[in-house]
Amino acid sequence: MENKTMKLVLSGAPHFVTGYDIQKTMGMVIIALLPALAGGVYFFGLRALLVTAVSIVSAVAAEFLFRKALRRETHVTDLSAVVTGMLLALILPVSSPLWMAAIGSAFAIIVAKELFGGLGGNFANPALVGRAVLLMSWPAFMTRWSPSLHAAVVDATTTATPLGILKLGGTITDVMKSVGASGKPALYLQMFLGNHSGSIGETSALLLLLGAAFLVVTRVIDLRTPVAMIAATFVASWLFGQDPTFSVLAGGILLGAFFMATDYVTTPVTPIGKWAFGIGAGLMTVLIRQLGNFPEGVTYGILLMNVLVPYLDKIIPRKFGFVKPRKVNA
Amino acid sequence: MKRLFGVFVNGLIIENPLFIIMIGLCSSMAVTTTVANGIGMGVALTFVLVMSELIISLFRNLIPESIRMPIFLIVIAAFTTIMDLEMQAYFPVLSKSMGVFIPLVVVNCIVMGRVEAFSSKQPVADSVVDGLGMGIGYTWVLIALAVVRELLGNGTLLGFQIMPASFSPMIFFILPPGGFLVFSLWMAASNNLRRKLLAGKKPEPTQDSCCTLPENGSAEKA
Amino acid sequence: MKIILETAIIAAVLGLLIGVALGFFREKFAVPSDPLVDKIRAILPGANCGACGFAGCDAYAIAVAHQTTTPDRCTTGGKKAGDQIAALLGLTSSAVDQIAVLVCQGSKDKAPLKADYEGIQSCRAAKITTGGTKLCQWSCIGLGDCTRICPFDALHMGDDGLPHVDTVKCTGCGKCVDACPQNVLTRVSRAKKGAMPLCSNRNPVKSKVIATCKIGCIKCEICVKSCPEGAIHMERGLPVVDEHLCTSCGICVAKCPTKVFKLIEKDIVTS
Amino acid sequence: MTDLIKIFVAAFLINNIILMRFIALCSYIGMTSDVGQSVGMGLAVTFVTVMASAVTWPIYYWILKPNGLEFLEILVFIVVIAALVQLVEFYLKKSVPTLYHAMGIYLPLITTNCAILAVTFDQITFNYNFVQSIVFSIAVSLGYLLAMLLLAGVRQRLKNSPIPSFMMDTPILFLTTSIIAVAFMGFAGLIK
Amino acid sequence: MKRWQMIKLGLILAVYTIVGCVGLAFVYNSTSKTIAQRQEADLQAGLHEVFPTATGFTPTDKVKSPNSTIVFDAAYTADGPSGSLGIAVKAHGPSYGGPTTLIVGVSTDGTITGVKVLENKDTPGLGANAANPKYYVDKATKTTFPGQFAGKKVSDAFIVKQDVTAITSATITSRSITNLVQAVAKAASDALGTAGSAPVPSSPSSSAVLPSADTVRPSSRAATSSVPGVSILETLVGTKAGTIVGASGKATAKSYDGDVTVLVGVSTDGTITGVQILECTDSLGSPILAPEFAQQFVGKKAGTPLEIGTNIDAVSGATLSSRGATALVKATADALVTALAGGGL
Amino acid sequence: MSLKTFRGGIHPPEHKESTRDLPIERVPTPKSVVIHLTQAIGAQNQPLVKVGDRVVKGQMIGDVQACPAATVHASITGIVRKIEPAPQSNLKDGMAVFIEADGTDETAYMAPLDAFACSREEAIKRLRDAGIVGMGGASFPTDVKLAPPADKPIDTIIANGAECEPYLTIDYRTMMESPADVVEGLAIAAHIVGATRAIVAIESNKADALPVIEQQFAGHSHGIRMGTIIAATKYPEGGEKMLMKAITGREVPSKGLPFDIGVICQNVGTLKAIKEAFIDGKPLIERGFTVSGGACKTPKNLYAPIGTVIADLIPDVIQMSDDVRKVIFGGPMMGVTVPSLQTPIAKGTSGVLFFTAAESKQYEERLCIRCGRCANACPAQLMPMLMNAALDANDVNRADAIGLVDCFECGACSYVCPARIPLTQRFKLGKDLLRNQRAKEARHGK
Repeated sequence: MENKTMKLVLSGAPHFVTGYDIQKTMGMVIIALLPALAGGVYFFGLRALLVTAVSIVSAVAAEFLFRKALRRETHVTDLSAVVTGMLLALILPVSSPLWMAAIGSAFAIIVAKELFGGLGGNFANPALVGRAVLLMSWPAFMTRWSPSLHAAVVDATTTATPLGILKLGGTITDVMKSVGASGKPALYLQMFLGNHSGSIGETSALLLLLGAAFLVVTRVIDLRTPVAMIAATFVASWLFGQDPTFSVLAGGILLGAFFMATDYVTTPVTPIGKWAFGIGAGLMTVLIRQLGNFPEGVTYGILLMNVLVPYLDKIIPRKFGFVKPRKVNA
Repeated sequence: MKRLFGVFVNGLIIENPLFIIMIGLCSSMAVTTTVANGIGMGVALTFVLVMSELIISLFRNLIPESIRMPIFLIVIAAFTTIMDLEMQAYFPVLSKSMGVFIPLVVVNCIVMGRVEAFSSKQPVADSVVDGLGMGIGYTWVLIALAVVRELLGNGTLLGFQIMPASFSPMIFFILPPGGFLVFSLWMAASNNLRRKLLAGKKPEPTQDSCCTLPENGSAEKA
Repeated sequence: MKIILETAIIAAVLGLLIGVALGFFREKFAVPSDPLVDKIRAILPGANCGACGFAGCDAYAIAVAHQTTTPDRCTTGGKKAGDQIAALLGLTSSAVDQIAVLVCQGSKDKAPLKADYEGIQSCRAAKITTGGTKLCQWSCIGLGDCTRICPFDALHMGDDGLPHVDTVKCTGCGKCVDACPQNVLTRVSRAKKGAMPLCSNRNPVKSKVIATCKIGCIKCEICVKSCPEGAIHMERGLPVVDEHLCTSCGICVAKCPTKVFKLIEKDIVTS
Repeated sequence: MTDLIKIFVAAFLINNIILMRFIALCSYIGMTSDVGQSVGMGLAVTFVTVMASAVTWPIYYWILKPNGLEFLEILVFIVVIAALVQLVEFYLKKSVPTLYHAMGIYLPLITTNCAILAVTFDQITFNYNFVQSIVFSIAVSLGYLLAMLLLAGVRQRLKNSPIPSFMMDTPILFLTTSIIAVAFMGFAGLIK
Repeated sequence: MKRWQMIKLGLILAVYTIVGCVGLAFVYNSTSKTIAQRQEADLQAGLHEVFPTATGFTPTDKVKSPNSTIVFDAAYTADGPSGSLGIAVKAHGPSYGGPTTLIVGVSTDGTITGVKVLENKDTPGLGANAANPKYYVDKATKTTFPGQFAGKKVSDAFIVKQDVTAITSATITSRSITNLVQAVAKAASDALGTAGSAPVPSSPSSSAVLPSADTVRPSSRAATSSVPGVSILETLVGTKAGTIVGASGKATAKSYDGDVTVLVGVSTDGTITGVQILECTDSLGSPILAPEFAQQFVGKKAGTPLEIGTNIDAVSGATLSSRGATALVKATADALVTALAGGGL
Repeated sequence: MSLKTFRGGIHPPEHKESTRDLPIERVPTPKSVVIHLTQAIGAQNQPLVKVGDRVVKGQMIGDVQACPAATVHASITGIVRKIEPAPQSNLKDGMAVFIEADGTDETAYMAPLDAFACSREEAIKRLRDAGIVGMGGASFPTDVKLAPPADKPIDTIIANGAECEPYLTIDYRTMMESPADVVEGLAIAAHIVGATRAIVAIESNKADALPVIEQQFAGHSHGIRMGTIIAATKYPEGGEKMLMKAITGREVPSKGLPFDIGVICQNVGTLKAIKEAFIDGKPLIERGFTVSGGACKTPKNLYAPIGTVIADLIPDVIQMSDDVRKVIFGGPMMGVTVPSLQTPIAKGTSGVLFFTAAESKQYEERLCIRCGRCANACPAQLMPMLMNAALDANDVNRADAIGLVDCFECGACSYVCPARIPLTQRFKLGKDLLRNQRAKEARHGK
């Protein structure tokens, strides 16, 4: 009958989809990371760009080759590997050897993501796993900080990050000296602008907030987790007797809160879970900063919460029309 | 003879305690930071395993069913202690670096499992060969793990510098997470290989392991 | 020498104490147990390793005895133990000698698709969203729900778009029968003999059947008329064979114009 | 008090018995396919560990050590623990069946659980007094429970992951454990 | 019948146990000697390493551990051809991954003759390099981490990254071993009677903190602090020409993980005239004993906030101890001012 | 001021511009119709006629065997040619009556009935005899819906003119062209259930229909308090539960029905049919629907007799382009695809859409990246990604605990999913599996 000429298709409703897909989401994240990357190049020189490029290329190549070897469909065009490579580079020191950046992102992609089945199958943030492994493997390279090219003072202490100075027993005053700030407001300004030593992309709060604002406006990320994480860091560091504003501006809190604690795959989907995730990550970060071995705890804070996500996802919000089951009188 | 060889190969590969049966995992990751430790642990376990299987097999008809477990444990614990003392006396460095894992051989599932499953029902010769097969099967896996970890994590093998001086060892591999990772990947490799073999020539390997079955059945009836 | 004496004393006290205590407790707190569980437990190696996912060999033995799990999960005992337990259970279980049979022959070339189906590649999904994929609404949908659920790897989709039962591997567990949304899978005893109609189309209109499937039952009732034993009658639009009367003469198989009939012992249960 | 807290945190998180010390892996892999199961197993281990710790400490310090019989440590400990576990199991099965079904069914698994024996050896090695030993044993076994729960949680998620076939089952579990252990490295140095 | 069954089980088990245990006892008998010999040999080798010239070692019990976390396993006087050379102590104390065992030798003149790390369980490849004879903190001179302590005076500061070179990426290990060495060496030199002039003023003069007073006498009524945990050990009144010019107090309180003791002088107008940090038993607290730290307080008004990071700088490497000491100084000064104002002195 | 709405929902492109201003045309009486005997949710009907009988337009040809069900009537006058299974727009081939027109235009309508004078039972019976079902798509028998249990008083009735599905404009046209019928029907329905308040709810993009409706209140409200409300333009605003939440702020309890909160919702098309059933005595034998879609060259709104086969309207009434790939009965979000154009218009057919190959492109399904867009879009406040994960792991019970049965398959989650997971279809599948499992448990329980 007319079937033969027409060849109709049967499918389930709805017969309509939005044009918004994974590639576009990842594209948004990449755009949002560009200011921070640009900041890294400005503060630490062109080598920052080189490290990032190597990391991205290695991540994409690792994903492509691994999936080819497994004879699976390659999905590099969804840009998720680019995001992983970029995020990893942004949390490395600018002086990282290029081979280390390459190993780190290949490791992140293959071990933390592809062996679990690729994007969506992993339970821990690949970039953070990559960084944690690099930190374990080559702590010397991973803690060799370069001063900002535009730092007001250049002396020996500037090679430590602000948090590093505190960890080595220094005080806020020492930090001020290291960035050439005369008082707390000046220190905050320097920290906010990002004119101090640190990982490539983590130093400038301003540029990170710019990117984050873009993601919030385009509804790519949910504000719950970052707000909870930053607030938890603020309160906890205040309780520990630290300068809370400084604690939030220093280190990777902002980068972690807006770009890693909001990673879709490895964070909770439930609203309460998101709050809990942020608070937990913030608390763990401060705990590690204060008591642990490392000057910075964002990586581990978020990774530890990643592991808890399956439980956080069990806190399901109220359904439409949900009525509390009435107790049956015995 | 052929039968004994079958029993030996069974433990070595076909029912390899670590990769296939997956018991006695604890020590396999803890002590494999260096090849020397791996060999030491393997030899230690093989000793305890062979001796325990020998003794249990010898006395298998003199063990009352209801206190079977405590008696097995006594035998195993005795040999573990002997091995521990000897190690302390003659290999103090090795003994120290393996720490609590030497006494823990006593609860290693391989020993307990083989004693229960095999030597309490099998003749002496078979038991000893089974112990040897299982022990060596355990040891080679330890060495395989340790080679990767020591080489990548420290740049050495058996303490000798292997990697060029420009190589920065990836310390991750000798830390606990690295242990888990290396084991996981080795196991994946072994699974993959085994699956390919199985796919290649039907279920022959399992058939092989069945060649010990008939007597086993009769032993049980007895 | 002193140390040896001390050792001996402590050992004696310890051994005696524990032995007596164990004997005493076993006696005092004895709980009657299921003999089948005990038999299974005896086959299991007793390493209590937990690799089977149960809390020790006892727990696993109970689960197997109550048939809440399969007997092949003991990794320590290996295939050997699994086979022994299966043999033990086989004596008491009747499900083993059955085999799954597909009651539809609507392969790709015989039963045309009504349109292209897109979406979740599952028979049940296709059925609930589009009412199946073929013109015949009773036919096998051919998206392989049964092959995926089979725990024994006994069902495979053939090139003809129909699942084929591996009669060696099939244990007759019935999982596929439950999973099939079209109810075109059924179980027959391996020992069963006789003719069996392999069609599920209940459309009473002959022309409609012909239009939808070349190998469907067209309700001509030639089989009913031709059966020398009178073993065949129609029930809700499909022929039904009385297995007690059927002599496997093969007349219906030969006479059926659309080749709906097959002999179980010849064409279905083959090894 | 602070020393007890330090002992607790160190044994619970920093030197987590599974993630950092590779002890008790068999049951860790075997018993985490279901969260309820992990909790039952974890609690049973806690119970037996504390009991074993409380029993072996006096045996070592009051019987073995005064007589110079430290070398009998392994044999005596394992036999005493095995017997104890069996006695408790008999007792629970008959007298407190509800508890037995919640926890007791895991008891046979525990006799050969390395964690318990490791705790009894460690408390001797670390020179802990009785109270410290008890705290230590609680911390270790809760650390065991924690690691079990974490893996059990992630395992539920892994059911949705299209894991490459060669990584299926145990390899992916160890890989997961590896990453959990990476995260736990963050606890390093929390107690100095 | 049943009872007999039980006893029979017990007897069988007892037989197995006895056979097993007695067998073990025999093995133990034969190996224990070897083990003891080997341990002795190791110890001797270690001792000789720290005192290469010694002819023999005699056990001594003179050396006492300063605190409970560090355990002194054994101590020996090193005998040279002409009398005692010094003391060698084998001790173990906490490090990052577990106890670290080491031998420290101190010569009679308060110089460390050598340090040997016997056992260290810290991170392999990083912290564990402390015990690695091939890991050099100074590649040019092939100095190992423990090797750098040889020749150091007991009275030195022992501050990692200042006068002690750290192991790369293992600051915590470096610090804990350094502290261990310092504590052991100090105990040893104390036992030797040389009491190297540690930066602790050995006899604090109360008048030093009250420079304006000519005489200092004990107060009739002791000052008390309202701050919990602060105990004022003694209260003194400083007079000049008979009039009270100020008061000083010695006070102690818990700090980070130990105690800190300070001596504070306050003039009648509430100005801090002098501060001495007398003792600090914090594990990393010794740097605050430096007079520069105490000097910062002079001239500050009691009653005003004294805070690390704002008007008082912490001593690098000892932030927490600095904070503790500062709080104590403030509490003591406040208490003295209150006492002076109350006229009860 | 924000418009009344509910939480969640999506904003798909509307595509209404091509038909919204076109008056509803009445198609010429077709030569034959295929009338399925069962066209409402519920039990199977039995035929009242035999092959060869002559039937008259309006004559009842299928009667209810069990409740709930709706009667069916001949939509043209002619001879019954055959009664056999035929393809139907609700997936399954159902038993249908084939009527061949004899060219006469005889009718057999019922006598008019004054809804305000007759008893409630009579009114309900009239609804049943007229075979009226919900015309928004669900096809629930209206006589059942308007007869709630006595212990559930109804205070509000809502005329659902939201029409949130893209493409469809038939409800809008109905309101514009027959506002009096709609208001009259609303008054009748309100009177039957005893509601004191009647509200006409419209999405903001159709606000121009409001004054047209309001003008009719004076003449047709029969003393019932009437009003209009504009709700935000958002899919699925027209979902019954969503509209009630938006208009009254009341939430239909999970697993409950609308009358639990004292509200009843009726599609405007249904209201028109109610009016016709009472005032004109005309059963539901004709319905309006929108014809549209990228492959439709002649988008329009049509009135056609129930049972008109789409193929018969081509090419005289509807013309298609050559690249048509998908034919949808209903809206693009919840409608069903049909395998052939031999499918007849049913009582629940609100639109017939023709999609081109490009419009019916199937995207590759990826793993869930847990972005949470589905949860934001879900009007039932569910967690689709978690339900999907549970179903993926074959854990139907877990999915049920998260709220599988509360899903009403609006398709919003599938629409927004960046990983292109067919969530809605999967939930339908899950519900089916759940039903299966429950049935099995019940069997084993016995």
